[in-house]
Amino acid sequence: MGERIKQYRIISNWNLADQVYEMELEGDSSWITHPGQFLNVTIDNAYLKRPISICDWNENGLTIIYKVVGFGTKQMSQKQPGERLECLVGLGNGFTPEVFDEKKVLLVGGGVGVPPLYGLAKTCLKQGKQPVVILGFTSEKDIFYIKKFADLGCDVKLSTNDGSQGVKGFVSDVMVQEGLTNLPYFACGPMPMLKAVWRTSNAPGQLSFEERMGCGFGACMGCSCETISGPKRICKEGPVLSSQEVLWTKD
Amino acid sequence: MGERIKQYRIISNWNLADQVYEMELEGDSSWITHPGQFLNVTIDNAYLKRPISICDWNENGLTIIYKVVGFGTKQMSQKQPGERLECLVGLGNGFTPEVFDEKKVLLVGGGVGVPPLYGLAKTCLKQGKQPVVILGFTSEKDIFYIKKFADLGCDVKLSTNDGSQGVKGFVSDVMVQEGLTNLPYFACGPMPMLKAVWRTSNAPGQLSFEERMGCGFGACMGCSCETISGPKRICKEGPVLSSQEVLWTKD
Amino acid sequence: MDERLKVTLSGWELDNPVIPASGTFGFGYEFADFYDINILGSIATKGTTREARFGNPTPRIAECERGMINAVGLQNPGIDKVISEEFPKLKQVYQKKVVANVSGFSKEEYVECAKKMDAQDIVGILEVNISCPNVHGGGMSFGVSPDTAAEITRAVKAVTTKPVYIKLSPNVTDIVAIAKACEEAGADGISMINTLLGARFDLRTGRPIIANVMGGFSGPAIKPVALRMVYQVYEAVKLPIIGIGGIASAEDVIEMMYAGATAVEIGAENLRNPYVCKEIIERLPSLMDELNIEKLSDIIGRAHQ
Amino acid sequence: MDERLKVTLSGWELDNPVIPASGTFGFGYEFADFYDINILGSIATKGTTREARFGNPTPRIAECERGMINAVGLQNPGIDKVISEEFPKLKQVYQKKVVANVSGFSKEEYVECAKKMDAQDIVGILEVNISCPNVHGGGMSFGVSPDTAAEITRAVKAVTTKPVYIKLSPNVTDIVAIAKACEEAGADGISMINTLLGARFDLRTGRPIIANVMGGFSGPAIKPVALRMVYQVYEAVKLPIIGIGGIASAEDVIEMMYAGATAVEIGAENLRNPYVCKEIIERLPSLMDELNIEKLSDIIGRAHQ
Ligand SMILES: Cc1cc2nc3c(=O)[nH]c(=O)nc-3n(C[C@H](O)[C@H](O)[C@H](O)COP(=O)(O)OP(=O)(O)OC[C@H]3O[C@@H](n4cnc5c(N)ncnc54)[C@H](O)[C@@H]3O)c2cc1C
Ligand SMILES: Cc1cc2nc3c(=O)[nH]c(=O)nc-3n(C[C@H](O)[C@H](O)[C@H](O)COP(=O)(O)OP(=O)(O)OC[C@H]3O[C@@H](n4cnc5c(N)ncnc54)[C@H](O)[C@@H]3O)c2cc1C
Ligand SMILES: Cc1cc2nc3c(=O)[nH]c(=O)nc-3n(C[C@H](O)[C@H](O)[C@H](O)COP(=O)(O)O)c2cc1C
Ligand SMILES: Cc1cc2nc3c(=O)[nH]c(=O)nc-3n(C[C@H](O)[C@H](O)[C@H](O)COP(=O)(O)O)c2cc1C
Ligand code: FES
Ligand code: FES
Repeated sequence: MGERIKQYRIISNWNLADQVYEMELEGDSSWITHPGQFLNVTIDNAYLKRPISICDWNENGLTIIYKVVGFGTKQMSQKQPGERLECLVGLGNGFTPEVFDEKKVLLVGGGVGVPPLYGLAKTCLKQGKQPVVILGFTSEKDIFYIKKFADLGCDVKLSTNDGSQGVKGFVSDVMVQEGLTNLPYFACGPMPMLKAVWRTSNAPGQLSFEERMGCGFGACMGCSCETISGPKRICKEGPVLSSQEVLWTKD
Repeated sequence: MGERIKQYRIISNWNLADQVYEMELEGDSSWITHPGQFLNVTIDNAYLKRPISICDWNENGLTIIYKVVGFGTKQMSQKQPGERLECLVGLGNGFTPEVFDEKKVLLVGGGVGVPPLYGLAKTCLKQGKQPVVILGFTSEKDIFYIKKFADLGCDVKLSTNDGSQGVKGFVSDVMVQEGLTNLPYFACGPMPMLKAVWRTSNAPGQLSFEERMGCGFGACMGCSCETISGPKRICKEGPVLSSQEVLWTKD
Repeated sequence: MDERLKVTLSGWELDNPVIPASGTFGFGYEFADFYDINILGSIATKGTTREARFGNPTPRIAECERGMINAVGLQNPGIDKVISEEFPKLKQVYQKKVVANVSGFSKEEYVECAKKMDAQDIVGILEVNISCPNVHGGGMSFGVSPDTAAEITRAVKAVTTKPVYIKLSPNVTDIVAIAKACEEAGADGISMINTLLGARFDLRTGRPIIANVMGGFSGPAIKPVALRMVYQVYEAVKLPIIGIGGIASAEDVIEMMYAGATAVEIGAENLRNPYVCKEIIERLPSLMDELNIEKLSDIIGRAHQ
Repeated sequence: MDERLKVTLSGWELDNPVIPASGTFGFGYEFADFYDINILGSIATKGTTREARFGNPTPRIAECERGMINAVGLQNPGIDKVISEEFPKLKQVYQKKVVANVSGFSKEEYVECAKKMDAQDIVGILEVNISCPNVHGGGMSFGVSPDTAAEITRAVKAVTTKPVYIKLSPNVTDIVAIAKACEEAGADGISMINTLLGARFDLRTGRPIIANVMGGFSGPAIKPVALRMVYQVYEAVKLPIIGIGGIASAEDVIEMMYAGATAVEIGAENLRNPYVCKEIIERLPSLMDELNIEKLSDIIGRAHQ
């Protein structure tokens, strides 16, 4: 077994929201240098591993949050505490809140883009920053982790697409309503959300991307995207890219 | 789960001789009508099942004996008591000692061809026959079940290729030495042994064949052999064929 | 029986699209030991030739990762016995029509087999295997060139009024050209794919596992190739396609129909799990609910929309 | 280093036959994070073209049973940057020669790439990919006809003194004819196989998973096809073969060498387990003991004996 393939012991694995699970893992976390990094989970009888972001970590282990969308995440949801989870670790660049001088920063997460923002919020607080957090979900049943962010001392705002809780609409609507369009931001969520946040904000920010991956560590070029400074691999030069690098247009 | 795919509980699984294991299974045995029938064992992460003969059975379950020769039998050898074994059952025709009027019959087994002869010996005894049993092994370390046959009350003779125990040579040498060439016989073992027995005997007999199998139940024609009465599927019209059907020549 | 599973092949309405593939279901009646085979959409019967054939020497089977190689070599009792013995046995346990698979080593052999099958009520579709890679029929098979494929199609069409489905070999550079040639020659449908040519070697001896060295490789491992070819052929021809290759679950049936298949055949998986066709038919309705599929016939070729 | 593992490709002695395959190991240095890459037999570098290429739109990856589809489409920084940036980075962590994989969309592009590679000391073998099925280069690839395969071979041979290995596509009717044409045109060796063309469709949407619909299918699932083709080509040509396709274990290396390979490349499996080449190299000696293999070079083509 290669040294970057690690065995974790599952401490807990429970249903947090509709189809969403939180799994606490005991094992090596010394490789984690930045929030927003990820690991790649081995799935029995599947050929490729499954990338999942680090939500939180301490010296004993780490926490991930995942949504059941197919074969691999289903298998993860069926694991019991005490069982092991094999992961390839040390993946991705992660968020770098330290590059911004501003004290007040905006964290925007949608659906299963929310988890990495939790570790990020903690890091921001450690750096003396004041995170404003906007969380967007499809509906009431999908919501998780609002209280966790509030307990950290973050200012938390909520939107749901159907208005079943919080503001009805999108996270970008909240940004406008609450006048948060000039804060340096960090965003993770589905592509349309990232684009909306990027369009809505007047400030620079960092965006965490997703792509179907072959390897997760930079070998296959499966996950590339084009940026202002040339092609980048989401798994290696990303998943976090600067808002100044994307090739989108503002309208 | 289809009804001919059965789950057995492993009662014991222990090393009987070099690379040879005996596994006791608890579960349905009502399908067994003749000694020499077989089942087809599901192997995790292997595409095809593995055919193994019934060695012995009673109303609570059955016993199999297998040699570790590759991926599937290795996996079987690593199973612990209490674990389950999935098998497709009801396979093969089996031996029919009742077709012979003679009281004295010869049972000849070589290596992992020995197991089905144990169930056959019991059946013969129930039918009031007197089985003479010749068991052939490569060497001392490969020997198993001699005492089991003796305990049934069979007359047991032994040969090893290297002479480390019993007669040095082949089972057919024993047949000649002991003057057993005129008894109706039942043979199971590697192809050269079956041929030698067939050539050596002047009596009719029944031979149990092996072939690489696709299905084990007659669907794929993977296991066919040519006989005097046309092609036969080893898994369906066999594995036991009458000595009068084979297309060999006596010299 | 669930109305939502019905599909139609050349005017013949099947209760569902699930058909065991030729060579993996014998003449059907062996499977009556396992379940009531009348639940099947149809049955593709064992490849039938003019004369009886024993096929290739054994070993004829090798295992692969998520698949297997077979080199059975068209073992069958010959068309006359198929008609006089096998079909009657099948009729005792099965009331529907079959997809009758025929093969040959010359145009004349195909024609003769087709003629005889034409007279059989039990035959719903004549499936013409121009691709079997197992048989040393003197060089390449009819299925590797558009010209010979078209020639066989025309010859068979001339002697039968049954719908003629040409079963294509995947071991070709340009399957679309072959499918098109069959369409132009009058084929009523395409069955695809037959097995890929493969080999395995024994770790201990170094020798080929299959006596004939090579054989037909099939099972879930080949599904991506089958899906690709069905997709390509659906784009290029207007004929209905029976999708074959690696299907092992209800999900696989749906995926193959997205690619362009109207019905499917299931091969190797029957050998590993004799209940697989039954399990798939039973699972389809609930899977359709999960995927918001109203009728199976709605999804044929959805990948092309 | 175990002397028993040594093999020789066109006069170049490799410490062992294990070479990561082009496109699955970048330019090598990424893997120095995982282990000392100097233990490898060699490294086949990422397919290089004359100009920089981004490749195909994403998604470019789909999972299959025991394999995957990629439609990366030859993303690379172009030959000049490969020489000025990638090779120097690699040299910092790797002291051996590489198998430099080049590709092109015209004869001229192949020739230019070959000329530039010819001047590089680090290049031990020039591997010419005439088969990449991912790229829409205006119709079929050079690799599907003996004539164009020979044409590229001759053109490349004319401008380099490095051993030239032609990398063949498996998506052809007659791979032997193509290998023979390359041999006659002066190739020094054959690398085979490249990926099979495959597709997958999304169960929920019915749409192709790969943006380009089709891509290159590889991994353990394709091994029986690769073994068969290596076996066939070994019978027909006298050139050394680098065997590629589905290799994932020391057992697979041995099996591929039995079929006729002198060395092997390992592709998709590096992506799923970045340590696989190291694990195989470490496992080979004890496996050879178990199988009574004295020297690996003894078993090349054993299946043909
Ligand atoms: C860097 C990164 C970090 C991620 N972090 C998280 C996380 O913290 N929590 C979480 O729930 N999910 C996360 N994802 C998405 C997660 O990887 C996929 O949901 C998962 O791989 C699906 O596996 P499956 O076997 O359940 O689904 P499959 O059966 O493989 O596919 C089902 C559906 O999932 C989607 N999918 C499949 N593979 C990927 C992939 N590699 N990337 C994105 N979508 C995919 C497709 O839409 C597909 O239709 C992350 C993805 C990336 C690239
Ligand atoms: C009707 C029948 C009854 C059998 N009964 C017994 C029994 O009671 N005890 C026992 O130990 N073995 C028995 N065998 C043989 C047993 O099926 C094989 O040893 C087993 O399938 C090997 O599986 P593996 O995964 O361990 O080996 P693999 O890794 O698949 O192959 C290793 C070697 O095993 C041999 N082998 C593989 N498959 C078969 C097969 N289907 N038939 C024969 N040899 C094969 C080959 O020589 C091969 O090289 C029987 C076979 C048949 C056909
Ligand atoms: C054991 C076996 C025998 C086969 N015999 C035939 C045959 O006689 N005629 C034919 O057209 N195809 C034959 N095939 C091919 C199958 O019908 C099918 O096209 C192929 O196996 C691909 O499907 P699969 O991946 O589901 O197995 C055979 C396949 C197997 C496995
Ligand atoms: C992600 C990926 C990228 C590839 N890129 C190239 C390439 O640039 N040039 C090339 O000749 N082959 C390329 N290949 C093909 C591999 O080198 C190899 O021939 C093929 O994948 C079969 O081997 P495998 O089954 O071990 O993967 C690529 C394969 C993969 C999986
Ligand atoms: S997933 Fe392989 S390079 Fe990013
Ligand atoms: S193994 Fe399939 S018919 Fe005997």
